[in-house]
Order: sequence, then structure tokens, then C-alpha cells
Amino acid sequence: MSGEEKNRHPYIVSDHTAALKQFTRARIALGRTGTSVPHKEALAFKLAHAAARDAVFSMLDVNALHDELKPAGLPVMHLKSKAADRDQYLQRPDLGREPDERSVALVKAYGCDSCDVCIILADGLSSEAVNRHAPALVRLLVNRLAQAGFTLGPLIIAEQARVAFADPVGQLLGAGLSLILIGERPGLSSPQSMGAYITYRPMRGLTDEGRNCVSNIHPAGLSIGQAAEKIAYLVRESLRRKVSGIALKDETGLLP
Amino acid sequence: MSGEEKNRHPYIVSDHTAALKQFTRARIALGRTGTSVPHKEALAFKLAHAAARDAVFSMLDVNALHDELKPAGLPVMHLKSKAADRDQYLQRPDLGREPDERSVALVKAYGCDSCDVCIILADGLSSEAVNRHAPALVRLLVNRLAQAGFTLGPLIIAEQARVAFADPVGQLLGAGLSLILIGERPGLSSPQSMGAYITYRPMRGLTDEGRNCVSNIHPAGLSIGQAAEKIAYLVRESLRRKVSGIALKDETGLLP
Amino acid sequence: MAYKYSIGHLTYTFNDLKTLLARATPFRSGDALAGVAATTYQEHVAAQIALADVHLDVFLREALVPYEQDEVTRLIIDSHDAAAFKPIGHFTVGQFRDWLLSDACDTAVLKSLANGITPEMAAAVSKLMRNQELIAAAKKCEVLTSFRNTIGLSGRLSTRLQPNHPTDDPAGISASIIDGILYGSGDAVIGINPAGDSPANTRRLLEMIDNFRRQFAIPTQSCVLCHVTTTLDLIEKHAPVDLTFQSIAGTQSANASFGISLSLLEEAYQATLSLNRGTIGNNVMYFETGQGSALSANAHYGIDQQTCETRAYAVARKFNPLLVNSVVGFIGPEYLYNGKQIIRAALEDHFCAKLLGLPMGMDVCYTNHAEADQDDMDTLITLLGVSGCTFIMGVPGADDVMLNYQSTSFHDALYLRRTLGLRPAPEFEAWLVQQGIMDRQGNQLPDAGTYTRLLGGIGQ
Amino acid sequence: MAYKYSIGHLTYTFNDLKTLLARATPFRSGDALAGVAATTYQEHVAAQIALADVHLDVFLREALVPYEQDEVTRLIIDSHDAAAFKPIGHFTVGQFRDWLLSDACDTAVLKSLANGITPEMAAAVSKLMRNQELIAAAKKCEVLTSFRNTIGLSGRLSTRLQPNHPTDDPAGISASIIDGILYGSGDAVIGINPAGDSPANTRRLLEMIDNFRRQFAIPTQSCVLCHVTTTLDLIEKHAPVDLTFQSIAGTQSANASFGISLSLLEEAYQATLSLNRGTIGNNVMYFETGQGSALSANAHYGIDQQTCETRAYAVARKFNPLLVNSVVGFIGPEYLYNGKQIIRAALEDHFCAKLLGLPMGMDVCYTNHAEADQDDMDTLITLLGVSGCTFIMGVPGADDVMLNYQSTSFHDALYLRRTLGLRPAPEFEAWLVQQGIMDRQGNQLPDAGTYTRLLGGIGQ
Ligand code: B12
Ligand code: B12
Repeated sequence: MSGEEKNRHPYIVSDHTAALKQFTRARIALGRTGTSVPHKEALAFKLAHAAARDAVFSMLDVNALHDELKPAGLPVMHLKSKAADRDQYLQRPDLGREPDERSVALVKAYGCDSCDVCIILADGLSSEAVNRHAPALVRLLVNRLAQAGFTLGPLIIAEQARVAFADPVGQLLGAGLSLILIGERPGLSSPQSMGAYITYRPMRGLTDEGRNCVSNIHPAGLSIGQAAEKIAYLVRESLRRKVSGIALKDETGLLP
Repeated sequence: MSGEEKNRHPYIVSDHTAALKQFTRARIALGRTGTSVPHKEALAFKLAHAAARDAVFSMLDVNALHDELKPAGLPVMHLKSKAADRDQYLQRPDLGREPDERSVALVKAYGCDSCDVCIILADGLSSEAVNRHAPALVRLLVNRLAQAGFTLGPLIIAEQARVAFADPVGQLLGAGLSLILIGERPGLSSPQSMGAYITYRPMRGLTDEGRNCVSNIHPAGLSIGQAAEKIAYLVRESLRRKVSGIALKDETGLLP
Repeated sequence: MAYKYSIGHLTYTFNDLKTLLARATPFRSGDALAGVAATTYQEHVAAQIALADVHLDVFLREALVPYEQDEVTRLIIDSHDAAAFKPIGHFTVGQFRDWLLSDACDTAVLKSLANGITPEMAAAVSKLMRNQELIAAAKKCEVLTSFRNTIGLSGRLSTRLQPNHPTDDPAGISASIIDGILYGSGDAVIGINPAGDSPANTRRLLEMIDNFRRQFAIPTQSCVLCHVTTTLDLIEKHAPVDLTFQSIAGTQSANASFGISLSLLEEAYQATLSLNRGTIGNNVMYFETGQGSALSANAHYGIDQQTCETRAYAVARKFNPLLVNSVVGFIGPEYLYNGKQIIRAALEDHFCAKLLGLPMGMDVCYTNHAEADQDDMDTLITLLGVSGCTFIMGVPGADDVMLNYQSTSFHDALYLRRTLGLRPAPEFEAWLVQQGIMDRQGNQLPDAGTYTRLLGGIGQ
Repeated sequence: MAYKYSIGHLTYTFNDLKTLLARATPFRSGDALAGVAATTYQEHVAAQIALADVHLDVFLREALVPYEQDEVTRLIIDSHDAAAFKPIGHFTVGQFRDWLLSDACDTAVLKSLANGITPEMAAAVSKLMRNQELIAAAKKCEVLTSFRNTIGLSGRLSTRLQPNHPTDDPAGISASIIDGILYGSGDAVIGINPAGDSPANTRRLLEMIDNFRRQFAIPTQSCVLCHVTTTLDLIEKHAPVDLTFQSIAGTQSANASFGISLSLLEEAYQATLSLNRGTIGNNVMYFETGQGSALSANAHYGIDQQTCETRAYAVARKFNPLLVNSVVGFIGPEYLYNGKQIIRAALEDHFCAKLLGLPMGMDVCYTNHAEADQDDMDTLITLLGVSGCTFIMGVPGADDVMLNYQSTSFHDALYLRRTLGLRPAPEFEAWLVQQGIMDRQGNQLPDAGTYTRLLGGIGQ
């Protein structure tokens, strides 16, 4: 709130913390009137809520993704989960964890029976996150992983998918490790945040204690570069130590 | 609550008003535990709630109604409102006030261009109320009204109809007065309560100040006999004084 | 005048004030039925943002129903108190909201303001407020009225004892009254909704409650909620009328569908006043309102149902009522679809009425065709208790056996009083203690013969 | 054993106790997803009626997950306190409900009872209670815990300051902490959810908050909510761990999906205890729970999600936690579809946990894929405030910029404290007054340099 506005509305108590806003996008220094947030902030919040709700219903831009993934030099496959549409996806997480019949057939037909790493791009709860951030990250990663000598499966674009979708698909591809890049649930301030989940020896029925996670990949969070570094580290260590999940910690930067 | 039960559960405070239960079906003398109703009563209430909700979705038994109306000796017509089903009926009262095209055509084809009274049986919010109580009431009324020398239109069974459905239909029939017997919204203790609404010179666009109402027709409320008497009185007075609604009061039994 | 707000490439345009208000309202089925609701959530927020920037004096200039066509509009404009409006006259709706919520705005300030606020201003500002803000702001308002007891003191919660019966049977009604009295219910009014409309019947009920009240010297008032024309007649015939009741709505034509007009109400008001039956005060009217009634009578002029509702408060305010309540979930799902919509509407109605200076109670209720249940009612009474609601209903076991809906029970009122430390109207409380029905902490006492005594009184 | 109830010609049969419990639960999406919900409302009520007649000791005999297969079941059975159970041992579930709500059952009685009640008994009885009853009964429970301050006194409401940041940036987190402290937030704990799981990162955050706390002598505790294995490691490496955090669930296999077991928790508990960092008490664990997690891990054994949830409280209870909270709307609409379901679940969780003797707070929250909004949260915090909820979250502007959901804001806590007259933990309150942040009535004071001082402390 500017000084001028403050003078006109002396009943609004402004906070002294405004200078701290540079350090975070959290909603600090909002001021108050009584115990409430002033109306400008309250309405900005609602507008963000509307946007975040829309983000849930955004869709993967499959064509654009295909194009942007081309430079990675790997075949691209387009799969779907058993959830028929967004509404069903939201109510049936179990269906979002399973490739539909056509997808199973496609993967089988592809005929890859082993690879070190298979990479999946999944809409999750924010397709826009994946539309915007996944291609660049995949290109960086493919480069690094290939240089490190790992074999890569096809790149998979998955619609209406959950994290555990990577299990049956990774298994079908005989992957040593699956890496799924997925839209995190949209927040008011970061409706396009992406997460990466890594699972050693993916197979149907695994649960989350067996995965690692790199979260909050978006411009105001973890940058593509940082994310690539963390993910590459975890992939390397996972394949080396033949484990993922709680037994595998991100030891980068650990003080002695 | 019996004395025995009370001894076993001294924490339940029973009311002394139990003797008054004979005068009303209202939920009096429930007792209490703390500030709550004891669980037996609380669960009985919920069971009644389930039944009342089901009553909303009950349907007119059109065949049975036809049969039971036969003795009245009048032609019976079966109409529908513009509300396609219960769900739409509940959300669109405006549609429940209008006969659908087929019904309009039927009434026109019937070719009645004037009568003193037209009687309509409508599901309203509790078809069961009408299934159970309307035929007997209609038979009584038809008798009385005919004896009093009034001409009667056809008997109309109307599905998905509101009170004001009687306006356009009465108008099409050129009725001097419409009488609609309709299922009132179901209550926990009387899920099958019927109301009667009387409108002098029915026509599209009237509102409720122009009608009279006889309500709570069911075994634990107004009996069929009492209802017939009240309704016959109002019909007679309305046609005699050429008015209905707030200008017409039920003066029966008025002290001098 | 058109109002606009742009989000990204999209510009939302709202053609006039009533459209802006309608789109700014939280979603409810009645507005969708009327075709005035925002079509997307974003449009709704855009309308709220645009509304926040509208100056309050616009509401004095842009009538939602033309002045010439509608006596409620005329009432609103003609009775507007410009002096009371002065301190808030320079605000936009958004600033008004901020100021209402601020520490600067306390009970005394709110009281001095009431007549400067029009229903539409109240409706507008409520549309920018969250539930917690409707609660906190309403809690700051105190509206006192009196007849034979004092209604509306803060820290108090009154109840209307509602002993309805499907055939208006005096014995059945008495049974419910006794049950209710023994639960400490009835300080707002003992008020019967009649199933029939025969004046004879109404008179019999009036006399019955009046005898009962006098015999036990209960400091409360009675009412039979028949049509105002029936009450008027009965007043002429010297029936014991304490309060005149009427359902009211927010437009002239909606009121016409109820068979009333301002002049009819004025006539009834004067007639009731002339009876001079109040002992400590002379607030003699009891009004009920509820979102959706104008739309139901096709008399809403494209105005959203909450704004229509607040206009009914202008009607109520004119007659210094003892009690007003919104029968919030009474009509059905076509206007308020589920518990959430009922809860929101109740908090709006309570806040707006209090802001306008009315003694607002609430019939916390739902019908069996709505998507609501007792849990929603529990939630709502608790919120209303915290908000300082003036009174709620007391229906035996929450089940009205004549009106066929669920309202609040005698038990519910005990719950609320105990949980929030609320007490009945002081005169009534003293009577309850004196009769040995309750102790000073509001705990029901073991029966000390009161039941038998009451029974003797009412049996005749 | 099968349970039956007949309504008219229809007999409802429930094959076993867990089926009966599931059908008796108010409808929620997660139980429908699991295929265990009642298919009609009438079936639901029939199950409630049948459940009301089940004797409490049946729950000791009929394990929902076999004793042999599940360490949570073993914990529940083996740690059951038969002496504490005695006074209620003869009750059916319905009688237990009636008794819990009765005037006979007060705070002291409830305290003496806690260890005699199993999670399933608590779940069962809650299924027969309406929202107002869950509120009234929870309000009677008082659970006190302490570390550097006293949590859970009646008339008090604590808050967890939750200053998350998408990259765990210390400056960003500090900014939120300062903002929160100036709003009086943080007496339950200053607790950061880390975005990353690097132990180095976690340690840096722990040290940062610890320095800050010590420099200003704030009577509170800190926590970084990483996986328990990470905390264990850091304890060994002498990082300043006040509280050990872990998400827990109600079956052994659900816990396995979280990478934990009772023995791992025991190890962590002992390690944290050994640090002896509490000043006035030694409750060192912080647990989070939430309906749906067992189902999400396909580890629910056909048990409804609310019953699964209460079983997690047995896990929590074993380790004498300082704080427990249910993150009630956190996961999404597949488990709790809308505001109504979230509200109901929150009241259940709060009541059941309190009944079992846990210091229960509540993360009143929703995600952007659920049908809920701020109005629902306002409703819920108000109800929880009335219920005597131990603590709620304090998130800047209610928007968690890392976890991507909406929780309660610093403002919300001020609203609740002011509206209901609730105060922070006494030691923390004294500190706030001493720092000139709040007065004794809980009003925020004009800044008297505290901001600048805090800034100096945390900037390093
Ligand atoms: C719902 C209701 C209302 C609602 C109707 C709104 C709506 N859109 O649905 C509201 C709150 C507005 C209302 C108002 C009044 N009502 Co009313 N209402 C009822 C109730 C509880 C249920 C009606 C029902 O189920 N209808 C069936 C459905 C299927 O019909 P519908 O087409 O959907 O709804 C129409 C009717 O309900 C009609 N209606 C509602 N009340 C009344 C009253 C009269 C006298 C008439 C002619 C029509 C009428 O209005 C609706 C729209 O057209 C009944 C009690 C009962 N058990 O039935 C009392 C009842 C019918 N109402 C009654 C009264 C007295 C009134 C008022 C006159 C009170 C007053 N002093 O102002 C007013 C004004 C009525 C008018 N002239 O418009 C009495 C009638 C007594 C009698 N025998 O004459 C009843 C029996 C009980 C009572 N005391 O409330 N009412
Ligand atoms: C929702 C959520 C949860 C829910 C998941 C329940 C569910 N059925 O959805 C619950 C509350 C159970 C949970 C628990 C935990 N979580 Co969590 N969670 C999240 C959150 C907020 C959103 C995830 C999301 O949007 N997923 C996208 C959708 C499309 O995927 P999904 O298939 O529907 O959901 C799956 C994933 O969310 C996964 N998941 C959730 N959390 C975690 C954590 C880890 C380490 C892994 C491998 C998987 C995982 O579980 C779901 C079911 O398979 C993220 C933060 C964020 N911004 O993303 C944190 C987050 C992923 N969780 C985190 C942590 C630390 C945990 C815990 C380890 C905390 C603890 N000490 O116990 C636990 C246990 C996780 C486990 N091993 O199972 C950290 C991970 C840090 C890191 N880089 O490793 C994050 C980034 C932030 C945080 N601090 O909470 N979590």
C-alpha cells in the first residue's frame, strides 16, 4: 500500500514488512483492517483462485510437446491412462495410475525390453506446468544422461496420469529407473509447478517410500538448470546404489 | 423412555411431558442427554429424513389413479408440465407451471370451452400424497359440487406440476375456478401431505394472493371429509362472490 | 451505466448496476434460475473487483427498479438519511468493506450509520465479504427492541417457540408450547403458523396463548402468523393481538403477490400500535423474509435474490419491528441448492439486516428436497451464535409437523446457549429461574412441579 | 459376524464390523472411491441404527485388520487400558454416545477414560454424532502438552507458523517468519515443510530457526518437516532438532508406504527425547495425519477412511506428541470432495483425537482441484475455534507457495482469537506483550521497533 493510499484510508493498518517482499512470493506484508486482509489483496487472492482452478483443467499440448521434444533425438510416444476425462481423473486416482489398453498395446508393440532410464511427461494436476517447463528440462537431461552412458527408452507423453503411472509403463519397458515429470497441483502463486519423481526398478504396485522427488520446478522455484542437476544426481546415484526412495538422500552440499 | 431404560441410563434426562404426546405428533418429550437428543430419537429422525427424501422422488401411479377416479364419472386426462424429470422439476419451478406442448394440444382437442370447476391432481413434491389421498377426496367433491349444480371439467392428472400449473390449464378449459390437489413438500412426520389450491378465473400469470389454500390433508391432519367440506365451502363462496385469495376468508365457525 | 474489468485479454462488461451486483454474488441456484448468475468463476471475481470500485453514492442515483414503478424503491430513496450517510459517502464499496471491518468501526458508529445505508449498499458490500467477515461485522452490530421483554442484547440469544400443528388443534399446540417452555424456549415470541386461514380459528389460538401467558405472567409475546388482512380484521374485533405478522419481499410486485402493500402494512402497524399491549416497549411487528420469494413471484426485475432480499429489509425497517427473520432454507433447492448456499445466504441476510438496524433472527432450516441435513444446520447455528444472531426458532425435535421442513429444536437452542455462553432475554431468564425451569447458568432443572402447573393452565 | 437392520420389507445386512462402520459413515468421496460407502441414504441410516446397538467390547474382539498382519492393530489391542475402559465397558455405541454428551461426562472423566478407548470405538461413536455434538463433546476435552510452552489450555488457540518457500530459501523463509511473528503466530511451532529433501538443506534451516529463536528468547519450538529418517540422521549429527516430525497413517502397510514403522518411530522418539531440549516439558513429536492416505496407498483393507484415520491416532498416542494435526483437505477431492465433506471430516478428526487424548490441531485447508473456497474455511475455523481446537496453521495470506494449497492465514488466527476471545499459549503471549507486538487483549500494536530488531537477528 502506498503512503498516499494509506493517508486516505487510515483505518488500514499497513505492515512494516514490505521490504521483505523481495525475498519471497509468499503473501506477506498484506496489511490488515480489523482482522481482515484489505479488499484489494482479498480480491487478488480470489482472482488467483480462479486461475488455479482453471489450471487444473488445462490440457497437454501434445503437438507442441512432440515438436519441442524432437531435438532430444528420441522416439516420442503418446499414452493415456484409464481415466477417460478430467472429471473422472479427479475422482479416480486409481485409474490415473494405469495405462489404458491401447497404451499397453502401443508400448508392447514398441518392443523395448530394457533401458536404463525411461522418461515420462505427465499432465498430473497442471498440464500447463508440463507444457511450459518439461521440454527444456528433458532436453537437458537426455543430454546429460546419454553423456553419462545411460540408455534411454522412448519419451512418453501421458495424459490423465498420476505419479504411479510410471510403474507399469516403466515395467513394460524393462526400465532400470523411471523418471516422471508431472504437473503438481496448482497453487495460487504457482499454478504451473512441475515435480519429478524417480523410481528404481519401476513395477506395478510400488508405493511412494520407494521413490525420490524433486519438486517445485518453475521459474520462481527450482530453475530448469538446478532441477536437471538434482535429477541427474539422483538418477546416477539410484542406478549406482540400486535403490531409490527413503534410502537414497540428496547428499549434495551436505556439510561434513 | 421406559422406567427400566431410565434406570440403566440415569444420564439421560427424560421429560415429564410424555403424557402430552397423545395430542400431537410433534416431537415433544424427547428427553435429553446434555443438550442433545438421545440417540434413539436422533436416529429415528434420520430414518424419517431418508423416507421424506424418497417421497420427493416418488411417482404418480397414473393407472391406479385412472381406475380410482372412474367412479367419479368424469373423463380423465393425463398431462405433463414442461419439466422433463424430477431433477429438472426441482430446479426449474417455472417449467413446472406450464403444460408441455402435447398437453396443450390434448386440452385443446378435448374442446371444453367453459365449466364452473376444473379439478387437477398434481404430483407436486410428494406424488405419494396424491396417490393415497386424492381419489377419495375427488370422489367426494365431484359429488357435492355436482349436487350443488356446478359444471365440472375433465379430471386432470398432471405430472411434474406446480400449483400455478392450474392457471394455464384452467384458462384453456375456460374454467370459472380451478382446484388443484397437489403433494406438499414432504415432512419428516407427514411425507404424504396434500394441499388444495383454489383460484377464481384461472389464467396464466396470476400469483398467490389470488388463491385460497387448504393444507395438510392427510390422515394425521385434515381428514378427507373435513377437507371436502372446507374446499366445497371455498369453491361455493368463490364462485358466488367472484373472487378468491386474500379477499376470501374461510368464515366457517367464525364467532359473531 | 456499464461497468468493466479486464483480466488478461478478456474484458468483462456488466451493463448496469444490477447486473454487476448479480454477477458479483457467490453462486447460488436461484440466480442461475433467474439467468443472472456469472457464468464462470472468473467472471464472478471480475464483477467483484469492478464492484469494489463503485462509489456508494451511485446506489442513490442508479435505482435497480425504477422509482416511478416501485414503492419499495421510493421508500428506500425517500427515507434515506443523508446526514447518517455523510461519514461513508466518499467510500467505494471496497473501501466501505475495509472500513466496516476496521477497528475504527465499532458498535456505536454502526448504530449511528444504519439509516444512511440503503439495502443495495448493504448487499453490495456483503458480496465482497467472506463468511468470517460477515460474522465479525455482524457481531459488532447491536439492535435492541422490546415489547414485554428486551430482545437483542449482546450475549443473549432468544428463541421463537413454534408449536405448529397440522390442524391447528389447541391441545396439540399446547402440548408443544409446554414442552418448549420447559426447555427455556419462547422469549422472542410464541408464534403459531396456522394451517388453516379461518379467522375464527386464528382468534381461538390467539386467545389460548394469551390466557396462558397471562396466567403464568410470562414476559413474552404471542403471534399467529396468518395473513395481515386477517390480523387487521381480528384487531378490529378486539382479539388479543400482541404482534402483527407478515411475510414481506423486496419489490412492490412481489409484495403484491403476497397480497400486501406498504399502505396495508402501515394500516396494520397503526392498528397494532393502538392496542398498546407492550409493557416495556412498543415494537409490534414481526416480519419474515427469505431469498427467492421475489423470483418465485416473477417480480425480481433481473436483480439477484440476495439484493432483492435486502430490499425487503427497507420495508421491515419502516415499521420498527420487534422481530425480523429470514426463513433461509425454507422454500427449496431452486433458490438455495444445498447446505453451503443456505449457510452463505444466512450469514449475508443476518449481516445485512443488522447493518441496516434490524433485529434479525434466523430460521435455520432446510426442506427435504434440498441437499442439506442436520450437520449443515449445526454448522449454521454455531456460526450464527458467534455472529450474535438475535433469535432462532424452537421447533419440537426440529421437525415442523405442519410446515414440513426442519428448523432448529429446543435442544439446538440449549446447545448454542451452553456452548457459547448465551442467555435468554433478561426478563424471560428471570422468569425461567423463578419458575424453577432453569438455573442462572442456563441449565435445565429437575422438574419442580412446573409441568403440572403449566398443564393446569393450558388445559382449558 | 454379520449385522442387520430391517426397514419395512427391506433387510440391510452388513457382513462384518468394518462394513458396518463404513456404511454408517456420512457420505464422502473417498469411501465411494474405495467402494465401501452405503449406496443409499437409507442404507446409511440403517447401518447407523445397527451400529448403535453394537457393544463396545466387540471392538476389542473383532479386529478390523488381523492382529497377526498389522502392527497398528497389535498396538491398539496390546496398549488397551482395561481399567480405564471399565466405566464404559457395558455400553453399546449408542449408549456411549449418549453418555459422552451427558452432563455426567466432564473434562476430568474424559481424561481418565482416554486410554480405555480404542480408535475404532472413537470412530464408531463419532459416526452417530451430528456436527454440534462433535463440537460440544470435543470442547469438553482438554489435552495439555509442553516443550518450551504450554499447548492446549482451554481458552487458548495456538498456531503453527508455516513459512514455506519453493526453494527453501532461508531469506524467503525468514521473511515469512518475521511477518508471522508480528501477527502473533508461531506458538505451536515454527515449522517448515521443505521442498527439497537434502539433509544439508534441512540442517541449514534448523540452524537458522534455532538461532533466531535463541536470539530473541522466543518460548516456542521449531521443526523442519522432512522424512523421519532424515531427522534421525541429523540428530546423530547434532543438528538442533526440537521436534521430530512424521506423517503417519492407520495401517502398517500405509505407514510402510510412508517409509516408516513403529520401531523406526520409536527410535526417532528416543533419539529426540535424549536431546532434552524442552524447557518446561518433553513432548517431542509432531505428527500429521489426514483421511485418505491409507486408501491412496491401497492399504485400507476395506475400512472407511475416517476409521483408518483414527487408527493413526493410536500410532501418535504411543509417542506422547507435542502436536498432532489432521491436514484435512490437503490431498484432494478424491477423498473429501467439497467444503461440506472437509468440514465434517475435520470435526470428526478433532473430536476423535481429543477423545483419545491427543493434542489435536487442524490444518484447515483445501486444494484448487476441490469444490471448496475461503467461505468453507471460515466456517470451519469458526467451528473448530468453538470446539476448542488446539492449534491451526499460520500461512502468509493463506496461500502456501510451496505446497500449493490454501490453509489458514495469520489474519485468520487473529479473527478467531478476537471473535472467540481465545489467546495464544501463555508463555508465548507474555513474550508477545513484552516485545510490544500484542497487548494483553490480543490486539496487534503499532510497531515499536520489533520489526527492525527481528530483521537484524534473522538476516545473518
Ligand atoms: C413454501 C410455502 C410458502 C412459501 C412459498 C414460496 C414458494 N415459491 O414456494 C412462502 C414463504 C413465500 C409462503 C408465503 C406465505 N404463506 Co405459505 N406455505 C408454504 C408451505 C410451507 C409449503 C407449500 C408447498 O409445499 N407447496 C407445494 C408445491 C408443490 O407448490 P409450489 O407450486 O411449488 O408452491 C406454491 C405454493 O406453495 C404457494 N403458496 C405458498 N404459501 C401459500 C399460501 C397461500 C394462502 C396460497 C394461496 C399459496 C401459497 O406458493 C408457491 C408458489 O406459487 C405451506 C405449508 C404446507 N405444508 O404446504 C405454507 C402455507 C401454504 N402458507 C401459508 C400462508 C398463510 C402463507 C402466507 C399468507 C403468510 C403471510 N402471512 O404472508 C404467505 C403469503 C402467501 C401468498 N399469498 O403468496 C399457509 C396457508 C394457510 C391457508 N390455509 O390459507 C400454509 C398452509 C401454512 C403456513 N402458515 O405457512 N409460503
Ligand atoms: C499431496 C502431497 C502429499 C500427500 C500425498 C497423498 C496423495 N495421495 O496424493 C501426503 C500428505 C500423503 C504426503 C506425504 C508425504 N510427503 Co508430500 N507432498 C504432497 C504435495 C503437496 C503435492 C504432490 C502433488 O501435487 N503431486 C502431483 C500429483 C499429480 O501426483 P499424484 O500421483 O496424484 O500424488 C502422488 C505424489 O504426490 C506422491 N507424493 C506425495 N508426497 C511425496 C513425497 C515423496 C518424497 C514422494 C517420493 C512421493 C510423494 O504421493 C501421491 C500418491 O502416489 C507435494 C508438494 C508439491 N508442491 O508438489 C509434497 C511433497 C512431494 N511431499 C514431501 C514430503 C517430504 C512428504 C513426506 C515424506 C513427509 C513425511 N515426513 O512423511 C510424506 C511421505 C511421502 C511418502 N513417502 O509417501 C516433499 C518432498 C520433498 C522431496 N523433495 O523429497 C514435498 C515436495 C513437499 C513437502 N514437504 O510436503 N505428501
